[in-house]
Amino acid sequence: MPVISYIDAVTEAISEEMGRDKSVFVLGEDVGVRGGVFRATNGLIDLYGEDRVLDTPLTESAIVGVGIGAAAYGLRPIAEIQFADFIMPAVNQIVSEAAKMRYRSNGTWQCPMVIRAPYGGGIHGALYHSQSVEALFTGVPGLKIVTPSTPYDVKGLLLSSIRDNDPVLFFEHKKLYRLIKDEVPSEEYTIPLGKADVKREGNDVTVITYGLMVHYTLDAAKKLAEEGIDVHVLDLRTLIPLDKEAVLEATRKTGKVLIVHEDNKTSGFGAEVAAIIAEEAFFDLDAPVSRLCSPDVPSMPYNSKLEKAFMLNPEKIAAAIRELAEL
Amino acid sequence: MPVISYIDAVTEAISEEMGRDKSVFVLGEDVGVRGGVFRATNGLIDLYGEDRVLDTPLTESAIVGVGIGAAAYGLRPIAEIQFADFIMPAVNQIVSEAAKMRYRSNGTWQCPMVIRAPYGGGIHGALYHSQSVEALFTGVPGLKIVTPSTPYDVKGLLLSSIRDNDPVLFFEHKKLYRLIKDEVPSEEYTIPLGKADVKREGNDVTVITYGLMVHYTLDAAKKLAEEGIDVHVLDLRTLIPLDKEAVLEATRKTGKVLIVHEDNKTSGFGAEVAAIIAEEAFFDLDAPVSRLCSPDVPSMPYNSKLEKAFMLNPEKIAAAIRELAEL
Amino acid sequence: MKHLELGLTDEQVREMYRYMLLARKVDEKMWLLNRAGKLPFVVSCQGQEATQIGAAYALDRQKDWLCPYYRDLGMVLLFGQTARDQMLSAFAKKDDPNSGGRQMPNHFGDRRYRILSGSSPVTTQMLHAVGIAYAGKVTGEDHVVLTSCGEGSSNQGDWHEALNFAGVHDLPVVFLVENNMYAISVPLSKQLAGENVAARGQGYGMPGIRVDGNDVFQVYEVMKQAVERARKGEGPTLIEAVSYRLTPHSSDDDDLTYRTKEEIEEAKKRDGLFVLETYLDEHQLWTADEKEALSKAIDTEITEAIKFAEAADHPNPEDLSKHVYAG
Amino acid sequence: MKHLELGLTDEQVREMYRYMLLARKVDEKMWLLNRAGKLPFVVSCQGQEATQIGAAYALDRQKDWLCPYYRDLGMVLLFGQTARDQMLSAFAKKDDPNSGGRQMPNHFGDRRYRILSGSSPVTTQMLHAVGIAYAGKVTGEDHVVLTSCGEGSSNQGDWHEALNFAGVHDLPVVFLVENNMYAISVPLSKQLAGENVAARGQGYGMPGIRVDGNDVFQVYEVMKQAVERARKGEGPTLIEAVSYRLTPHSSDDDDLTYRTKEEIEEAKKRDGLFVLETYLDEHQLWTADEKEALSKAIDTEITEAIKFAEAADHPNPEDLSKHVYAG
Ligand SMILES: Cc1ncc(C[n+]2csc(CCOP(=O)(O)OP(=O)(O)O)c2C)c(N)n1
Ligand SMILES: Cc1ncc(C[n+]2csc(CCOP(=O)(O)OP(=O)(O)O)c2C)c(N)n1
Ligand SMILES: [Mg+2]
Ligand SMILES: [Mg+2]
Repeated sequence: MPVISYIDAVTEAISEEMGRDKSVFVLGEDVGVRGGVFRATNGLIDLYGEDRVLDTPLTESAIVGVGIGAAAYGLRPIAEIQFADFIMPAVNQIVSEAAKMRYRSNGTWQCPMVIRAPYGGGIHGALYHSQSVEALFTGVPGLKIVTPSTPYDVKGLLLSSIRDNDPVLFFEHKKLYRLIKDEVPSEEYTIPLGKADVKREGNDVTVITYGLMVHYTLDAAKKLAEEGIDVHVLDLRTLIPLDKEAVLEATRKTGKVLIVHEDNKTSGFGAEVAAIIAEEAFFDLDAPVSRLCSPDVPSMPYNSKLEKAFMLNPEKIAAAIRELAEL
Repeated sequence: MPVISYIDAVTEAISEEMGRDKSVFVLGEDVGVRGGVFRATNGLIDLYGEDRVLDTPLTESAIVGVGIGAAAYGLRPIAEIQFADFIMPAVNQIVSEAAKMRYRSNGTWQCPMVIRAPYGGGIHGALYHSQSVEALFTGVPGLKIVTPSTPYDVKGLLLSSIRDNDPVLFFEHKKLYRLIKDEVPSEEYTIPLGKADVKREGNDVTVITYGLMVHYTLDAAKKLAEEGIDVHVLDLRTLIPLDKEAVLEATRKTGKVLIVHEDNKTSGFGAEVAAIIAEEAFFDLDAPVSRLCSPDVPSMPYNSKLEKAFMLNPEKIAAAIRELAEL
Repeated sequence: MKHLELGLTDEQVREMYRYMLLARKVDEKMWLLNRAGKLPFVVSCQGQEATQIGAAYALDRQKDWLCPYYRDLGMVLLFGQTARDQMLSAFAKKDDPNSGGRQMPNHFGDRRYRILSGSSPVTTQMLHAVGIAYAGKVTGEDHVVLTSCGEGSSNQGDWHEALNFAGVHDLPVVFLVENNMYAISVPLSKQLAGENVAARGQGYGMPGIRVDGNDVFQVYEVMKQAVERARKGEGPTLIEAVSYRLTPHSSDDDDLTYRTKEEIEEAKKRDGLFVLETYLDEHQLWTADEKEALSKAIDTEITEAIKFAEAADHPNPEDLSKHVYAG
Repeated sequence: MKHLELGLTDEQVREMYRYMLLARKVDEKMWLLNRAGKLPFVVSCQGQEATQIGAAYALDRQKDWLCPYYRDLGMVLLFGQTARDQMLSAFAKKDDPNSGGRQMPNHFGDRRYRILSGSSPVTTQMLHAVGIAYAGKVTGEDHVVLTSCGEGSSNQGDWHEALNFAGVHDLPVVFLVENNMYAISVPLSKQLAGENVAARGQGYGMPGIRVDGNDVFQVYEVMKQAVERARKGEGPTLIEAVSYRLTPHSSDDDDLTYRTKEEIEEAKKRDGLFVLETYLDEHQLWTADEKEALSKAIDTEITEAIKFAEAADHPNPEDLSKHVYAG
């Protein structure tokens, strides 16, 4: 099987689906001739032409709003927001329009659209090129939210997202783009939205996480295994719909849960996961439901020492797991 | 002491503060000659003139963005968003700018600004005049978020908010505007942001809530008292900063916690409260941390039967408390 | 005669009048029902019927699209909705074709007639219109999209982004701004720098044309040219039609707090419905009997529509959670 | 001679050149440091110095305000920042006056010189400028605010809202659009309908003026008039200064993927720095020695700035959580 990078999996999924389905098209800033500032749409304009790989004006609300109109008409737009931080001007179109189109029309209109956005930090992006913005949207019914951690998951989940009949926010961790390579089938395959994945089986402590933190947690787990602590790692993969069964099962497995995310703690998505566990798996718990997250500051600074202080890493995660294991 | 309505407390607080401090001014749609569509700024233009009670163009991003500039300069703008649902076009200015101004400038600039917005439903407002939007902002460090439930709290918290040196989102429940009257001192007084309030002492079950649901919970508690269930009611009053000590203390009081809010459940602010309890008061709990919230749909419909089905009410709250009490 | 110069038959002029009158009478009846306590909310088209019918009449009702706003009752009736549809919507009944009783009245959306579902936050629909136009370009259809909003709404960011996007890609959209002199209580002079929307066209590389919105023929004429340009791939047009809002903003408004009776009476003299009626009279395009019969037929239609809608089923509260997502 | 006609002394012209050269050389040095692996990120002013100095020179540097964008190195140097400040910022050191090392370089903000802190999301600052201007109106100050952005950014919703707001209230703001022909990879023709930003002024009831941004005197002349109008309360002005971005978008960009070497070489012939140098030569406004000395002095200044900044302290990681809120 070919071994490809996380970002190549993005490109491959889009390209395959554009080849298969004429209603799919891409729009965003610099996605055409330049192939995206991260190069996620590299080469697509040559394959599919500039009408289907559209360089838009610098206007996020328009990128999403035009996408909504095209989706309602019957196409399947894939909108790129250049950095997740710049999704903010499009929040009205996403929350008031895309998320509510089906509900408000009593099911007569729909909005089958993917909004891709590179998020996350650790790449010297400073305050506005590093944010995790998923929590802004997890409380908005009508949206689906996907946060893959591996190239294999990227391809399968992106194909599902494009084929989904609801608006999907597809958040790609930009530090993973070229960090992680994986065996990825060149044929098409889909991974259903709403299915979490056990990335490591273990018996002592359960870690529930997603995105870059999956890898940091697996690193931590490897180290802890040497200390005799056996870590169970659940990768949520899609936040909405949440795989509640998988969360509860992973909780029952060890009775001790640590939720890890790069987003800041207060009202991060970990709160919802913790709340579900506290409500529905309370009697299976042997210890408090813990969260390890970034600090509650408005995003990570540019200075590398400050950035490092902000970011979680395998050591910090290992320490938190250790603490829980010892309880 | 004068008995005044919730909305009169808003007007009184603004008017007093404008009289006391020339740097305070009001801006928003229809706030001037019309005195606001809910009449919260009624009469202010006559007292303070049209420069300090400014009818803006129909542009929420500008209302907030212009406010930010004026606040950075040294004024204290009070921006009105006509309905909380229409805060969405201003999200970029609130999240990227107001919330981060102090942090990104290493403390050299600030944004002392209040953004008032009527929120909540049960008033035939349908999808876009009924939403609870607080959860969109509780995860954004740099913002403070206030959700008062009584006229007394409105006045004291609004005065604190105007005097605060950080951006404050001040959410007023529009159904409470004329529903609730209260004794409110005509002198000035402040209630510190970040202090919850026990609205009823009780020993069996703790309810943690805010806004309109405080009143519905108190109604439920009255009924349950007759059944011998003694309910403890904590009104958060400000969501950010959260009064964590009060939450933990209220939890310890009964060992059984129900969190109630009008916002939908998934990733509502109740998730954060539940997560804190599950992490920091785990060993004080006698039962799962429960949440009673609106269903996960994109807001309440116009049709009154559907609206009723959506909204919580004292009966639904009483039922949930009863269930917890019996555990 | 003007209408012959424009290529309109006598029959067509009578049809235009019929729809204008239907819109007016449906609207008037809703106010009565509101004042009688039967409808919680009304928002009107009164004063803007000539604009709406003049504009929509220039479209191909078999293939063109509408992204209207809440006052565009005239347009949606011309496109196929009926008095009965309006009453089902006003009474929020299950068979309301717009939303099944979920949205407020006048939140139009009807797949049968290619009317895209709209929301309350103003101006979002301009971008959807651009998206539908773009979809036509990609799929090789030659439909034209008419989208409209108030002059106050033309100051929103989305408006700018929509016109620019359509201008860059020469898309078949007509942007109609219905200038009725007020945004709720805010008069033109406080909304719009320059007090002239049409002047903005140039900045988007498109014609910007100001017409008397009370003159159905003037509106039809410029609209027809705009539709021809659009259909030929020559790009979008901005039309500003100036009229007057004859009613309060909505049933929740009291317009005498910000404008005078005299001003309204003065405007009524230029009421487009009255202007066309006079034209028909003066050019003897109908007999007194025909005129009378038309009026009566409409009254009957509306009376029956009300009876039908009052008796119709409410939506089922158990369907509250339907249509959040597909399937 | 042009400069005398404009009331500029020889000395002032040399001062203008000095700041343009300083900006250019600081910028060039940053690229070298980037290519040497010492700076993670650079974004340039090169090609726009004439615009920036011509514009800022017309302001009162003792009381006027700047809300600049990331290319405005020339402006902030003229207003008081030094080469050392820039290097402290580029190296993200503790004493970086813009952000204490928290933001990327060129995210200017300096209370000493009335430069409001800026962010990465484009165009938000236009509204802040309007707010500062409005604050001056309310408090009776007669400051003027200069705010700027790229031509791509002039398509954002906030841009529209800002110009309209300032136009409605005749506020003392000058909106400068630095048209450098590209928004990252997207050429003018795909960004802007009409390819002319200045034409938009009319739609906001203000003059819209297009000038050659490579001609420091032309920019100064229209800016001076704009500042006079603003100071007299006659309202805002829109200025579009056309030049060319001589570097890639940033150090992360590869501009040869979307434009040719030839095009860049052609543009270099019109480089505003070169144009002014030629003017000084031709009119013998300096001796060869003076010219040489100026260049050397700047080189020394920059070399020392780099040495200083490299040796300077990093921010303290323990301060990561400072300045989220006041106090
Ligand atoms: C984004 C947003 N902000 C505020 C409102 C509340 N609102 C509804 S209609 C209206 C005024 C609209 O004025 P205009 O665009 O001129 O249209 P008109 O009602 O006069 O036809 C306002 C402020 C809204 N619906 N959406
Ligand atoms: C809201 C937002 N979207 C996207 C970006 C990413 N971005 C940074 S600069 C830029 C292009 C800006 O072009 P222009 O306005 O012409 O300014 P220039 O860089 O050419 O001076 C883009 C797309 C951003 N910073 N902010
Ligand atoms: Mg209007
Ligand atoms: Mg540019």
